[in-house]
Amino acid sequence: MKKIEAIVRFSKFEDIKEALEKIGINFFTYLEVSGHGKQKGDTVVYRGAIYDSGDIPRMKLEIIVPDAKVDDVVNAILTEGRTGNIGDGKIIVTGVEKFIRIRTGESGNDAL
Amino acid sequence: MKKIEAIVRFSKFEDIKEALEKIGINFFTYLEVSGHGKQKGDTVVYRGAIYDSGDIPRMKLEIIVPDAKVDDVVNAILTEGRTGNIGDGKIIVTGVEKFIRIRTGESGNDAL
Amino acid sequence: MKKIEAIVRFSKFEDIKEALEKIGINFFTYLEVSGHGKQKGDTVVYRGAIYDSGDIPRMKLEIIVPDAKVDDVVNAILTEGRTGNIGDGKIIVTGVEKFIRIRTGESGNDAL
Amino acid sequence: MISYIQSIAAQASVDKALEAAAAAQESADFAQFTVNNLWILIAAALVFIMHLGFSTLEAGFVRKKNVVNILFKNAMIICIGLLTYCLCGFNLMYPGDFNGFLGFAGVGLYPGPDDMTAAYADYTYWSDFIFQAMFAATGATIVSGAVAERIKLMPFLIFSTIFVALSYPITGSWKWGGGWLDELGFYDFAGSTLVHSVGGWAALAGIILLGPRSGKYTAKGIRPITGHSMPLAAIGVFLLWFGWFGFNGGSVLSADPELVSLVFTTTSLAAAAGGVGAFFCSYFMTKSHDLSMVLNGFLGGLVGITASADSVSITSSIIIGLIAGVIIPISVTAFDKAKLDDPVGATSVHLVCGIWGTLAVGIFGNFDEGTGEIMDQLIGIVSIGVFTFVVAFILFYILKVTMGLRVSEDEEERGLDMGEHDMRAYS
Amino acid sequence: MISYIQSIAAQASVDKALEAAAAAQESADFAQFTVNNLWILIAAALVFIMHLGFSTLEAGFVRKKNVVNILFKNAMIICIGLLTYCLCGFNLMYPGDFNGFLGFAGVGLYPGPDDMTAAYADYTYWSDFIFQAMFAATGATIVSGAVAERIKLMPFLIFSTIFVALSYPITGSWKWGGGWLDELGFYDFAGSTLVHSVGGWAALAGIILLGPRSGKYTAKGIRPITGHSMPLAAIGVFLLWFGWFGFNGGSVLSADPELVSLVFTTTSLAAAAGGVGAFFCSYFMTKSHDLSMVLNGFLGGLVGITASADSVSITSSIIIGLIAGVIIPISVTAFDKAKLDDPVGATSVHLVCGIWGTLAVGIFGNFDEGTGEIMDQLIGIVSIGVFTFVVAFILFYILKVTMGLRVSEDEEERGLDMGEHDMRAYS
Amino acid sequence: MISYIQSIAAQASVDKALEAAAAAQESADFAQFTVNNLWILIAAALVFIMHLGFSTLEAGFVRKKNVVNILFKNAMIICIGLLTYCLCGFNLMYPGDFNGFLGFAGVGLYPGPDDMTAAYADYTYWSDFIFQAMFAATGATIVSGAVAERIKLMPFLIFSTIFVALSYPITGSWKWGGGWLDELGFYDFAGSTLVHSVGGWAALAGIILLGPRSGKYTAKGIRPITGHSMPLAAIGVFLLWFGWFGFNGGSVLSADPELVSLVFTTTSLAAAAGGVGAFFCSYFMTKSHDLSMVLNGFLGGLVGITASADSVSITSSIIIGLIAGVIIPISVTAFDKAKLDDPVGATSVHLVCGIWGTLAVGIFGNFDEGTGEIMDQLIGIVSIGVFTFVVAFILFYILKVTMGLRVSEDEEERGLDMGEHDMRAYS
Ligand SMILES: Nc1ncnc2c1ncn2[C@@H]1O[C@H](COP(=O)(O)OP(=O)(O)O)[C@@H](O)[C@H]1O
Ligand SMILES: Nc1ncnc2c1ncn2[C@@H]1O[C@H](COP(=O)(O)OP(=O)(O)O)[C@@H](O)[C@H]1O
Ligand SMILES: Nc1ncnc2c1ncn2[C@@H]1O[C@H](COP(=O)(O)OP(=O)(O)O)[C@@H](O)[C@H]1O
Repeated sequence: MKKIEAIVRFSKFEDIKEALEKIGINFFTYLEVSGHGKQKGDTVVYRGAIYDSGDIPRMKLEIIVPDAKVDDVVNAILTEGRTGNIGDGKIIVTGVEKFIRIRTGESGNDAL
Repeated sequence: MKKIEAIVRFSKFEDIKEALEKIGINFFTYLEVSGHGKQKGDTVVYRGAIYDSGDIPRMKLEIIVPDAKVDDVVNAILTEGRTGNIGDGKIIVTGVEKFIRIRTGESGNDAL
Repeated sequence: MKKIEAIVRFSKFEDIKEALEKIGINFFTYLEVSGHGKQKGDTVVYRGAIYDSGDIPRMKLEIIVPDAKVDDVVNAILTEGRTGNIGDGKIIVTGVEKFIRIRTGESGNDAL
Repeated sequence: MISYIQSIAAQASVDKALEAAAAAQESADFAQFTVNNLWILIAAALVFIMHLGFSTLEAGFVRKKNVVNILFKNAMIICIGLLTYCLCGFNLMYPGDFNGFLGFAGVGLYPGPDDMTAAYADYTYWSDFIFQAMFAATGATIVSGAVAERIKLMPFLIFSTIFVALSYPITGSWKWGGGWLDELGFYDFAGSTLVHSVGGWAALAGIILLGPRSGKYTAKGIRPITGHSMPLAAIGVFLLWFGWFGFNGGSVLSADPELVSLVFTTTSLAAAAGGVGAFFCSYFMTKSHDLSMVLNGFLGGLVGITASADSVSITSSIIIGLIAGVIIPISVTAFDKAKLDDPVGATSVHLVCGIWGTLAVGIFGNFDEGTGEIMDQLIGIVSIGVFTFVVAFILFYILKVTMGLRVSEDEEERGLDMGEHDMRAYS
Repeated sequence: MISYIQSIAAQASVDKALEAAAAAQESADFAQFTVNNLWILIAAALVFIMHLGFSTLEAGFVRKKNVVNILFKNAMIICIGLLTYCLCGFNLMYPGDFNGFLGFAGVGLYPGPDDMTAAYADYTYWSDFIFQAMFAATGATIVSGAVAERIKLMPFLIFSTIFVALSYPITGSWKWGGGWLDELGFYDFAGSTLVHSVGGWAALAGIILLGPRSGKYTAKGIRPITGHSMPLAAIGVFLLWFGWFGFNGGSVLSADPELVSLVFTTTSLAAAAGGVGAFFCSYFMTKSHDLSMVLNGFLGGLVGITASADSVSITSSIIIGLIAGVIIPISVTAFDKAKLDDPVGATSVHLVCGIWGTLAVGIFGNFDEGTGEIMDQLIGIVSIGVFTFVVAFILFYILKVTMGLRVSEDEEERGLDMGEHDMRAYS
Repeated sequence: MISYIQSIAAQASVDKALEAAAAAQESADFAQFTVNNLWILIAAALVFIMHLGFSTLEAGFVRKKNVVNILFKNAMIICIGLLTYCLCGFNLMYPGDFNGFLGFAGVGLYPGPDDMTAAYADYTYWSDFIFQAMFAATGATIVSGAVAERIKLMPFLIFSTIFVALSYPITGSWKWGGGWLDELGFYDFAGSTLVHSVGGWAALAGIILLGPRSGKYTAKGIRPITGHSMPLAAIGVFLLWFGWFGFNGGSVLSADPELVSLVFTTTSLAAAAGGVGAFFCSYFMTKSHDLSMVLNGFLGGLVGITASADSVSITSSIIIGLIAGVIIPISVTAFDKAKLDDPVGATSVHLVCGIWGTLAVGIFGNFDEGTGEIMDQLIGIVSIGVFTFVVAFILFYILKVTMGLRVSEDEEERGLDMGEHDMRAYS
């Protein structure tokens, strides 16, 4: 059981969602985050002052999948999330020790 | 030391908070996330167009606990977070390598 | 490859950002979260009713770094994020199994 | 002979002078009519903006997930209010000569040939209609806040339509239409009872039949459900105050300098005093500076002065407002203790302060005997209250057993925005 | 002798009486002038508030990342509108005697000695200017919503300047300036065509040349891009309705009791009917209670009645509004099918309902022969439409090939707030 | 004999004609009085809405965590303003005959028998009071923005009470009360100095004694602390402009067609020019299109024209506004360099542009010798400035050493909403 976190462009979110559905990933959690990146160091102006804050809103997906599905999911995100320009984002895979469905108490793959 | 992430219903958040306090979990972090789920595929309507976006706001809790407390916390969430209807959410347990209190620099269980 | 999560004060965020830049950490992700803490149990008042909700908005940073950089990052946050008063926050370090740049598909340290 | 001719010439000049004076008089009267009429129209526009006030106030006091729903209800209510008032409300409320209890001057609007002149009133028939129509819709708007976050959309719209089309104009006719309460000597200047309590009673009926929002009154006590946006709520309250200049000021029914300026002054001072009253009372109760209470305190003061804004002294207006302000936190807490869940405090503001304001006429009003006496005020409050509550209760009850009043628990949790509108307020 | 003296005395008194009557007449006339003038000024203030209405409506209907940009554009447009109208617009639109197609009374504002009295009109020269100037800016504001979320700031501002300074006043002069359309018998009371369609045509030209927002029309179909704040949008629509009392009511150009009160009534009823029409039509189309449609339905009704608010019956006004409301969801969907991407629905509201309203004059208007006949209305619609569309298209086209009209894809994704303003709307 | 009788009859008719003419004159005068009075009342309502403008502007420019606090302060200020002005402010500011420096007509409001007629003025006593009372509260509101995000609630409310009750009316009496500055020839039409600079000076005193918000001026330089909502700020500015029609237009103190329409025109053009000036100047300084600057530029233009709106030409009004707009970005930056931290720019807008506007009277004003000369303007600016600054400084200082002015660092970080109100603005 793995947790896949993907930080992606807003504009690619819908496409990724559809791609995931195609490979049978119907459930996941997502949230808005901010991406800090130096090269993107835009200036921000506010009431006459210029300052540096090149921070871009991004979408973060968190998807728990059985080990066997990790590559599919990663590939789906890589394919649909890519524009080729700097700022396409990252995928992070970490291990999950337990995964439980609150409704039933089932755990592991049964909880998916 | 484990990290417990729980994605729960908004309406159950207060109850879970109290249940956690009862078992001595006084600190945790939480945030609003969106849950994507296909079966919940509500339609959304905007300016005459119907589209599919069955995404529900949910609360995510992140709790760092010593290994010994994991079961208590999981049970508390299972008990208080359950309605029995689809959509009660999930619990995810992952390993933590280091946990440090910024104020003192203490780490591990001392940082709790 | 490690994932460092730091829950810090809003007021320290800028300083930490700069400190991270100094040690070569130019990219990370951050988001607003709420910190629940019992001792901070402020009362909240709304339309004549008093209730308990000592929850404070905090900033959470998520930074993926090579193993060798972990200590530098932790130290930078410890130094810049500290006020010495209760509520300075926590640092959590967990293991990352895979880290991939969506743009190129590179993974591991190359993706940084 | 010369003098004869002269005197004929003089007579002709005199006639000219008389004619010129008459013409000048007519011009002056028309100027007066124009300014009176203009004020009623401007007042109508100000009452209109109260609907935006209600919309944002109520939107601010509900949770994020029910914002589209509350805006939708308010948008439809203004449509319902104007159109039904055009269809039948106006002629039910102002039936002309009638038995004092129920009269109806017919479907639609048919102004007579003189109804656009001063022969009709200090304003034209259309001004009369549009000003009154804007009033009518406010009654239903009051209900919408109180039943927010759990009522089904369609039954609410049906209720509002019938309520505004029939119930509000009938009780209105008792006083403003020249009916039995008017003859009795009951006084309600701009509608503490006729508009605000009426809305409040209907709200109360709705609250009782609907029950509280899930999660509000739990085994572990009362859990406040905080509104999602204080700035929206504050915008709403300031706009309501702004609109109240038209609501009360326009109720003078002319631009009479003395009366309109007195009404502006009493209205403002009562609102300010209401804010102060709520500030101190709520601080005393919770040891906190509760913005939601101060905002409701303004509204309490405004509702309180509405019945007597043209007939009390400055000092009285401050006392009336102050007491209304003090009432607000006490009333809100009392309703909560009684497990009557009102997300925006509409019952406290409009019902309780509406009753207070109507009584205040009997205490502070500068009237000759026979008008605004406290017993008559009580009779007015009770008769209109009983009628409205019963009608609203029956209406809501019929809707409850037929269509169902309340959304499903699941929909309540997800929010009415997704449930009823498939739409989110923010994205 | 006595009678002779008497008659002289009488004559003197008569003269005094005549003088007194004349003085009274003058006072009465001045009072009438004052109230008429005051209404035009208040109406100007109400039209001003429409700019806040447009700003919040458009801000609510765009995404979070483009909010500063849309507010900035609206803020600059009001500057541009007022200043260019002062510089040349007013004198282009009201050139006095002219050939009916194009006239210009000179740069700047130079009121004559009598232009502050009733000799000028029912209002002063300054009142005339400021009321008309507030109108002028609305034309450009309509465009700003339609081209939102992708147009570059500077070309937009340049376009708006030229459009408001030249194109709007020229077509305006054809009718309101007493030009050829006026002589033809074309009727457009407060500007369904002269203001709203004109803005709509320019918007259409912009939309065509800009192309849709990226991600709107994909291989997989139309993807709605939801506005970020329904409360902002609702605030905008209610403020627009509020301002419309000045827009239509002020277009009576006096405080005439009958006409202004009729206009208030028809305007309100048409707006309400528009809401109802959009409610049912959109429910029929999507089986949902679509707030964004009801809000646009109000505006549709308002735009629809604008051409005829002073000259139709109550029933007609309801029908006009209802049809406008029904048009809205159909039109919005049709534009989307044609891949013309209009984030706020400005083309449906202002262009389509503007055309409908202008035609409605021919169907419902109470006119003598020779005014507002349907053929003349069509000629007006087409001539002004063609002129405006061509001018706007050429202008936008020149800007496109010189400066470029559209922000880069990267900027579009990051949002124009960061791209053009280095600023975020919320933090 | 016949002619004798005839001439008696004629005399009777003449008397009738004279009477009729006198009656017509009276009617005309009353119509004129009614319209004048109505305008003052409507203007009062417009000035009231400025409080909503200030509230949302300031709320938009602070951080999320201090929004309830700023709304609360603004809500209380309007209460304080109205009630203290009723208690003593009005009679301090308009003491009747007095020594020119300080006079007091007594506690409370006691209109005489004729004070509701034209014998009092072009408006009634109540109109006078309510219009002036709405003005009074604006002074304190200006302070609230400048000291936002760090001042303790109670000391601020105490300060505001004393400031509005005593300091503002005293300096006001010097000019508008007919005091020594008035006799000198100092001219300040609607209060560039008497209202805006006065608020600005008090704000400056507060800023100095409070110190900057923590984190603003760091060892690493100035860190902008961005406001949390640009739409709220924009709503505020547009509402302020809207309200300014009443602020300046009502200051004509009658509905005089020429003057009111001139004031509307100069006010609008100055605001627009202020926006343009700030646009170019801030673009020049930061190479960016800074919405916050353009919004403040509007306000700068409005404050700038306030002293002279009735007495300058159109061209002058544009120049005055333009310069005010250019001043804004320069002044904001200068204050920041001086480490005077003003979250909303109140000192730049109200103090600096208030001074500029008052001077502009001396440069552009169309006056006879002896009125509005630049030296007199300077005397007015300095005397009122010194008095107000000293009073405000002492007041704030006493509060600082007794109750403490500033919230704890911990509270500042958590936000005043939780600290002072136990409430969040959004949830
Ligand atoms: N080391 C990191 N830790 C956490 N998040 C990161 C890290 N590097 C990048 N990100 C996130 O990924 C986003 C896109 O990465 P970026 O480096 O800008 O583009 P690219 O991957 O195309 O080079 C960033 O905005 C940030 O949110
Ligand atoms: N595989 C997953 N990865 C991440 N989040 C998930 C996953 N499955 C479910 N969730 C989250 O849990 C929420 C509830 O899950 P759902 O499957 O709808 O209910 P239930 O667990 O009762 O079947 C979802 O809205 C989503 O946020
Ligand atoms: N066990 C925990 N799990 C998750 N988050 C925690 C935990 N303990 C503290 N936090 C987060 O860290 C923040 C600061 O911690 P707190 O205990 O208040 O201060 P300190 O570390 O100075 O004692 C909390 O508001 C919360 O967001």
